[in-house]
Amino acid sequence: MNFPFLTLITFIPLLGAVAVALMPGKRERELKLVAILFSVPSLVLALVAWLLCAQRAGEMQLLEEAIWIPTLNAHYRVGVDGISLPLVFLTTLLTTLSLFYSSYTIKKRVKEFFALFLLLETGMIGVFVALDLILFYIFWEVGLVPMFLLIGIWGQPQDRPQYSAIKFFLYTLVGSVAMLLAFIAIYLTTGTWNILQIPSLKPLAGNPALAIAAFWAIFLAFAIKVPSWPFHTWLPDAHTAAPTAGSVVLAGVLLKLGGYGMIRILLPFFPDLFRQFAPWIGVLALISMIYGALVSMAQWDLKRLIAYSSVSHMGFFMLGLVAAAASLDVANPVLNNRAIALNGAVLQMFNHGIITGGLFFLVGVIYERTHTRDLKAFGGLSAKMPIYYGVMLMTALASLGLPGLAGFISEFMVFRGAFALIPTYAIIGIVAIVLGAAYILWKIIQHVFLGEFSEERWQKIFNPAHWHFSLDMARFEVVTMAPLLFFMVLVGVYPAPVLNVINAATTLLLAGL
Amino acid sequence: MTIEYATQIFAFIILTLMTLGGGLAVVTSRNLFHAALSLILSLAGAMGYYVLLDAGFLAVVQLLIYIGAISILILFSIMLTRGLMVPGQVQRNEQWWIAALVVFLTFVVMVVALWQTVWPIAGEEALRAPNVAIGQLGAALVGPYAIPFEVISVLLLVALVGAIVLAREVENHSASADVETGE
Amino acid sequence: MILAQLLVLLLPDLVLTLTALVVLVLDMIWREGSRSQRFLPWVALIGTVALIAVTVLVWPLGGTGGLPIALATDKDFGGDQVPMMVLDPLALFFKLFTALVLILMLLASGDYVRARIRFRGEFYAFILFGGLAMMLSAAATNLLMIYLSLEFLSITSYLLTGYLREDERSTEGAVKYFVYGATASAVMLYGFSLLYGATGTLDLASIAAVLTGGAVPVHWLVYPALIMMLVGLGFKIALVPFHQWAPDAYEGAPTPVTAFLSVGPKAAGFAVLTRLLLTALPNFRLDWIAVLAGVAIVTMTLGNLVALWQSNVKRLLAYSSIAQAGYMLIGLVALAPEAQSWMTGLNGLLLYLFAYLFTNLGAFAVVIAVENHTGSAQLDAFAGLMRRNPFLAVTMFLFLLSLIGIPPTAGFVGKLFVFGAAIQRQMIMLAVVGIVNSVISVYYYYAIMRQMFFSEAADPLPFDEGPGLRVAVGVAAVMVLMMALYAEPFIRLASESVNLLAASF
Amino acid sequence: MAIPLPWWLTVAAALFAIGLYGVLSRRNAIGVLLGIELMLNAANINLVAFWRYITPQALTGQVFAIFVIGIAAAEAAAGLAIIISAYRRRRTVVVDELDTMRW
Amino acid sequence: MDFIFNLTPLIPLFPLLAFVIIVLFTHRHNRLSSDVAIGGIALSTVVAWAVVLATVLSDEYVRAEGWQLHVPWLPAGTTVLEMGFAVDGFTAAMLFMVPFVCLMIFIYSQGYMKLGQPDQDPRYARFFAYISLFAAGMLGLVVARDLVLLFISWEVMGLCSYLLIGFWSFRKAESEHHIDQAQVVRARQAALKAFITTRIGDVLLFSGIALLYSYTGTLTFRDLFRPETLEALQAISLLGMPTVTVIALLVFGGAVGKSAQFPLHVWLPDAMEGPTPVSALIHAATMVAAGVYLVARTLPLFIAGFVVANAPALHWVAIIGAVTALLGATIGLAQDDIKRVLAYSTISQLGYMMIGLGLGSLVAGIFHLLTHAFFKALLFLSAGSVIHGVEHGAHVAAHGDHTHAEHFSPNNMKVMGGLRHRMPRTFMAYLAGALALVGIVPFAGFWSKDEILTEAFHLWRADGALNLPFWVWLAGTLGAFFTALYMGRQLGLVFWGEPRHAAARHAHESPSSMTVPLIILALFAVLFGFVNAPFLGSPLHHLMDKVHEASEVMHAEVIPFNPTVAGISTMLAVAGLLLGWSLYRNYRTGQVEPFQATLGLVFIVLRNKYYIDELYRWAIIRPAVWLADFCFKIDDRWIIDPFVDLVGAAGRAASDVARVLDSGVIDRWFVEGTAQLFNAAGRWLRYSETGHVQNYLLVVAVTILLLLGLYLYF
Repeated sequence: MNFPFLTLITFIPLLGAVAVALMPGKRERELKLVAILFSVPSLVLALVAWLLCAQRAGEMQLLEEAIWIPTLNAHYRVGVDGISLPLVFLTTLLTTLSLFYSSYTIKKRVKEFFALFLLLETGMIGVFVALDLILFYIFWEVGLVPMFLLIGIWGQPQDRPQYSAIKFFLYTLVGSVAMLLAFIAIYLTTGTWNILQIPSLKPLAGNPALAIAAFWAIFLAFAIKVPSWPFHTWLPDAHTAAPTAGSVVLAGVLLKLGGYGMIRILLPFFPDLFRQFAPWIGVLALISMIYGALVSMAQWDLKRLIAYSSVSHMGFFMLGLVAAAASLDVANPVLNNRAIALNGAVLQMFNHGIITGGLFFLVGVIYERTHTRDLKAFGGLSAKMPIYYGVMLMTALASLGLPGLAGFISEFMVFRGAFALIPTYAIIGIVAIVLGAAYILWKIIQHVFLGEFSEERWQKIFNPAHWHFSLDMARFEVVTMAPLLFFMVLVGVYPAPVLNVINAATTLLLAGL
Repeated sequence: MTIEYATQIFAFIILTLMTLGGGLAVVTSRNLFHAALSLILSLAGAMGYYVLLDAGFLAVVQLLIYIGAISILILFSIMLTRGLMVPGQVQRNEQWWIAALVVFLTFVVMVVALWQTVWPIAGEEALRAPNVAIGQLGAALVGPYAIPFEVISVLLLVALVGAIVLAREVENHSASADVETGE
Repeated sequence: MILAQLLVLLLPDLVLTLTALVVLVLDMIWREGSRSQRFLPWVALIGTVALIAVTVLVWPLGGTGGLPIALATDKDFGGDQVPMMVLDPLALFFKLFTALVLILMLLASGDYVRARIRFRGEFYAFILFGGLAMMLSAAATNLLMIYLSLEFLSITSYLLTGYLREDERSTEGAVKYFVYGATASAVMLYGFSLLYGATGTLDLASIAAVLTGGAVPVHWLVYPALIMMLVGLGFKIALVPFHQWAPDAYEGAPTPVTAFLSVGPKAAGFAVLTRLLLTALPNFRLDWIAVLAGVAIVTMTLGNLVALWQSNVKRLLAYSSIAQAGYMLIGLVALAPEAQSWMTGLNGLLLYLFAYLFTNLGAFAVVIAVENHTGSAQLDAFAGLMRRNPFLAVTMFLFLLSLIGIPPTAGFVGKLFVFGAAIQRQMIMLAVVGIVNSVISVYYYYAIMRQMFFSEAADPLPFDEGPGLRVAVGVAAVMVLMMALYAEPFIRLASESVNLLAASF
Repeated sequence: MAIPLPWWLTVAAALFAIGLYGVLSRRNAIGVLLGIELMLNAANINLVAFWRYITPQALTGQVFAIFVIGIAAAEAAAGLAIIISAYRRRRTVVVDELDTMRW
Repeated sequence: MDFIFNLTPLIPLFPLLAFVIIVLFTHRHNRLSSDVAIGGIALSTVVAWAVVLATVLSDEYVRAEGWQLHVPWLPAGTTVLEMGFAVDGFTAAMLFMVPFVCLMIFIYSQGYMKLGQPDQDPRYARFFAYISLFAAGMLGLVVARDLVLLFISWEVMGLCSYLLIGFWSFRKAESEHHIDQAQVVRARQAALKAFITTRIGDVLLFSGIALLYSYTGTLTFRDLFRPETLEALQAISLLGMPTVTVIALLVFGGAVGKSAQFPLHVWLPDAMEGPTPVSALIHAATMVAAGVYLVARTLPLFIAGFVVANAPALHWVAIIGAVTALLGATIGLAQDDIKRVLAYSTISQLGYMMIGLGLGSLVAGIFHLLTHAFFKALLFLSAGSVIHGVEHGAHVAAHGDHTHAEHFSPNNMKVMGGLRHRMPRTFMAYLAGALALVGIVPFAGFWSKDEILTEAFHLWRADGALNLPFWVWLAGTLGAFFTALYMGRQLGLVFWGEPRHAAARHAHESPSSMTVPLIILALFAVLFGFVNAPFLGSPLHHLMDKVHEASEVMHAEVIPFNPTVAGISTMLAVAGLLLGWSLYRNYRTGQVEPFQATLGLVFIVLRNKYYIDELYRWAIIRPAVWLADFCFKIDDRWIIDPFVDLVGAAGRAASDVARVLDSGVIDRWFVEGTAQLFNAAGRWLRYSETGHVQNYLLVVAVTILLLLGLYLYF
């Protein structure tokens, strides 16, 4: 495979960012067009890459390697396998949709917005494809900065965007610098940054204390990003403050960086430590699941509610991961408990990206019209906006894990694995599912769509002068949501296409541990 | 203990009284002018030391540059800035006693260290005959020490130019004339 | 050694001296305020470029091993005819370093000087002399030469700090700087004298020889000498607790001078400190590593903490540069000549210095630009910079990221190597403190980012920063990115510049 | 030699201490400068004493002392110039009063 | 014949297509949408009956092992989880009933939903979309080969139930006057209640499935019920029980939720807020029966657990069933809302089915399920017809005088009376349904209920002692009496006596689009019992007895008809019916109810449904909501706000940066604490920068002194 797929996928958006930055700021229409056009090739290539790799998704593919800093033995080394492929695709998809959506909704400082967004895409994709710790770290931080600005500049004024932005920045930075130290320590003992090679070299094997420190340092970085309780408090603020597209990518992709890191780095590097500490991490996962669900149940701000639901859903992911890591269960190879759990975890990331991304788009839909997210302000909208009702209902149901839609599959596999490997945790975790149904139906559906539609309340919040599209979901909004809905159904009804690649990779990964 | 020893010791005591006494006067006297004068006294003491240490040339340098140039410079600038030097005004700031304490302790510590050390004293005959002619010094300054010698000359140039630039009395209209202010 | 050779080895220094003198003379010829005066900086610039050229020219001579620079080698004078200077990789590195500092400064200071400074010819000359002093101090191998060159650098710095005679802050800063500096150097001199007494020589290598020979028990003296020298050098580098002059001097000085002060003396100090400790006092390693480790920790921490409360950008950057010096010191503390991983703390130190050079000068260049157009260096002067001048805002953002140490910027590489060395030497504590500090530092760097991107300007009119500044900032920004994305040559340069020292260590 | 080396050193140390005290306690900038001069002399006495007792054959100590004097001259010139310009601007040479820049 | 079986996937597919078509294309055309829906269900009815026919006619093999079709679905490690369709005798039995009842109700709805609604109300199309989706779910459940498809369909039905219960849960105030506001609120809450309550059951089932999958590696019924698999499950112990028992209980939990068994029965009565056809279809005939179907499907698990360690799984089914049967029947005595009475009756009848299964007899339970589906659907539809009659009457009356317009509910039996003259056809249908429900020979209900009781009786007699089957039989018999009692009361109140309200006086018969389905269903209510009548040789039994044969744990012998049991229950039924009827047929408005007069306080308890709702509200809902708020406060109030204040105070004093800092890191305790620490430290250290150079130098001197002293003393 000589064709540099991944390099192109990763860096075309960067070119786009530069191009947009160099264009005259007045020509907003062209700016938007160029930005979107630059995000499309990555999407297409990602899809092609997926199809190419679907066959042997187990091992790393589309590998590209070039010596980068010889003295440090650092390489430009990228590649994808079944774990990263869906996430790369997810990233490109959500970015393109976000850009498309934003081209209708972003009014101020357009040029900067689109440039930053493309830069952000490069950073995110880079993390998923990087196979060299330094490269990984660099992309990790590259993704951090644009999001910081997106939140700070385009956040809604009433949500203290600057505070949220710096909070997001600091939290992530705390984690990543700790991670950097750990990476250096690993490099100094193994002499390489190669993510694929390090596991076989048993990093820090000689120095248990340092190994444990490194483990927790790396875990901290990823747990903050995931985010796991108690490192989650940046998330509601960031999501609430960010502009719609920002929230979408934040929830859809940035949270996955942490999860991906845990699977790609933490688990293979320190399988034994992970097993040793799995009980504690499992407890964190459980708390995240239940606590997140409870807190969303108490929310009256639609966006905040969904933000907290992300905490809960990423808790599911962590539960699956913990289940896969908790045991060396080879007793019954037929059952593949660990593989199923890990599949569930990875798929949960993918699904959460699709679903919660969609939910944030839908929040944007109502917010753009009414400029409020207060659940008490709505009611009876299903009579006024039937299409919106339908789409939101479907997405919400997917989020609460209704069979036939995406969310269910991953939840099922996660719990399936958990029940086999860590039953106690699974039994406790079940509560989160009920709560999920509670906050989604009770808070979102009931308060927004059901009940009495009152014209005067609506007049208070909706000003036709500020909204130039149809009252019910406008065409561009439907177009934005359509692909997401498609994937919700596809994965929900026939998950094999996605799961095949994931499964191949996870089984290989687990076999390697 | 020969007579010359005795004179040496006597001279040392006298010079020490000059140097340290002058020094104390420098840092304590209420009148800055007197302080400057006692600096000269102290410097002279040091010069005497040099003589006693068989560094005649250095003593001359001390006399010419230090006493001759620097002290005078200082005296001038004192007179330049004398405008508000009302005599009898307090010359110590409020932290003087802490300073005194700290300095004294430092001195004690240093003395302990100095007396603890066993010095690599040179051999007897070397000590007896430190044959350093002025010619040698001159040769050294243009020989091995040529580079620092050049450098210090440049340094002096810079210092003097700088001193002029900063201290020169400027007539303000010309100042505002050729400075187009950026604000 | 015959004169011709000597001159060749001294070529860079001579070129710089010559340039400075030419500038002085031209300034006298072109009378004040004449049109031709504006060519002065270009003359200086040409000289500096020439400096780079000759540095590259003489590189082969000293690039591999140290080449002593001495006029006579005969033993007539009691065998103390050891060279004053040496042309070795470290010296060459700092010659290059100096040249870059000067170039960026000259580019950045044009408008500012034209607007605010009188006696421009002398100003440029002094800056060049400052550069000369830097080069000398980095090359000096003799206590006498070290003292001399450091004083040279100090005196030029005093003069430059007080250069705005009409500005009381400038003069006040100069007085403080002078008083503090003179005292510190006197203390250092006293330390030198003790060291001389203990070993009977001023040459660093010979000192090491005597001390390792251990003929006489003089440790009682070396340690006090070490401390007193540390005072002098700590003052130059602005290490806590010898840092307190820095904020006042930085705030008072003309901004281009501040930029120079925040890089030049620091670098010189580090050069001397490294050479001194590694060449003269290797077998007192344990003593000075202990002391410096402590100093590094307090330096980082205090610098960052106090910076949190600054509202003047120059002062803020002053504290930030104090903290940065703390990070660099880690490299010296954690030096590991035997390192397999290319992370010998020393090259970390040099890399960090290099990164810091571009980052800090770039940042100050932006400050200069803003000050030129708003007349203030307060935080709110940066409000809405993104709207007023995106180029400056973005580059400034880049510099701030580099100061924090976020990739892909030069600062990241520096931190990587410094902390890497610390971890390698199992000095986890040191690394962790450094990390925590770099997180704290975000708070106050964010204060600037916030102004630039999130707040609205009082007058949103866009402004143009002028060609000189544009080039300066642009070059700095490019280098900041280069050092991260194409780090190889820089790493090699840094490593080769210290491997001689490390080997002798 | 009649006087053992440590005596010289002690005197030098004392002078150094005195000078330092002057630097720390004098309110007048020029007074501070005087203190500094004392400290430099202390160092010089050290140098010469060491030269005399330890390396009498060489020139090192003396030459260093000569250079120190020269540097002291340059320093004094620059320093006094600064002080005077400050005095011009602020009508004072009292160090404590130069505190417009602080925290 | 196999080609017919290959059509099986179409059965759920047609309604699903109908759903998609309506949602995407025809949702703006009401009539068209309803036609599409009916067409879809009609097609699947045809196919389904063809399949039934094929099954009945085909050889033993098809009935026992069944026909299968499956696709790889979920790649899991080295294995793949498959999903597919299967048909056997049991399925056939269900396939006969489900699509047909659906069809009837669809047709009925086409008439029903138009009444009282403005044309072009989008709800109309939406309604048919929902019920089509529901039909797809139900049919998918029936033809499921494995628990995967079953669970998916299961949840889809749950969703539709939620949507349809909440069908009136929103309105545009200005346009939709035919919906009153109280109804909107009630519907909203009922829908949520239904979903959450069943959801609790669902997660239990979910856990059960997950456990099953993790212990056996498959979810296909056939593979699960292989003897070796069951033995393996019996062998492993989990939470002190054989795994199989744990799983069985979890699965039963799902059934309890879906089939509204005690203690999760509370949602079903409220579910009557939905349109009446929905009550008939989902909350009487099909969905609520899905729980029973599930238990029946997985019966081997229960029995296996029962067999190995006398573990309680099977017992619990019987006990819960019995309790529910009595509970529902008794509450039914005291309700005024005609539909709620039927709802409680449904609950108790479902209890009967559970009893049947709990006694280990597949056929008894399923037989009752089928008959009940027909007559209860019939009852609900007739009730709907009654209600509409009354509503129409109300409209007519409203033109006369407006006195009765307010606080009037057409569902309230107290306002009816004497309708047998106004609505004869409805009355006849209703009567047939009632008799079937009560269990009068030869109506359908008689045979099925009798079979259950006989089963219990038989098991009791088998070992004589007063064992569980005895109590179950007792409960069942009593339940039969109460059932008769409340049906008598209902008949009396609704159809006999004098109209107690103008509405009732002006009520009139419903259109034929509604009455025709009634009549058809009535026929089934009368005759369907014979499909398993003993004297005909229990054909249903022979269709189904091979179903769980493979698992080797089922006893499938036919229990002979027992006159004693039949006699007792019939006697009680007749007695109850007459008693209730006689007491209530002359009931007058305002007069205290006869039951209340006799039962007194007990009646109040019954009317308040044993206060179970209140109990839940206080014991579960309130605490949950409180906990949620508590956690939120932890995140928001208690941790953050105090610091907002604290830091805000600091911020006002502090410089620009400090303000950024303060507003920048307001957060949890530790972050907050450290930030405050840094801030304070910085602020304090900052004053070391006094601006007096001599202070600086003093610091230097002190440093020197300290370092030297340090050195001197080590």
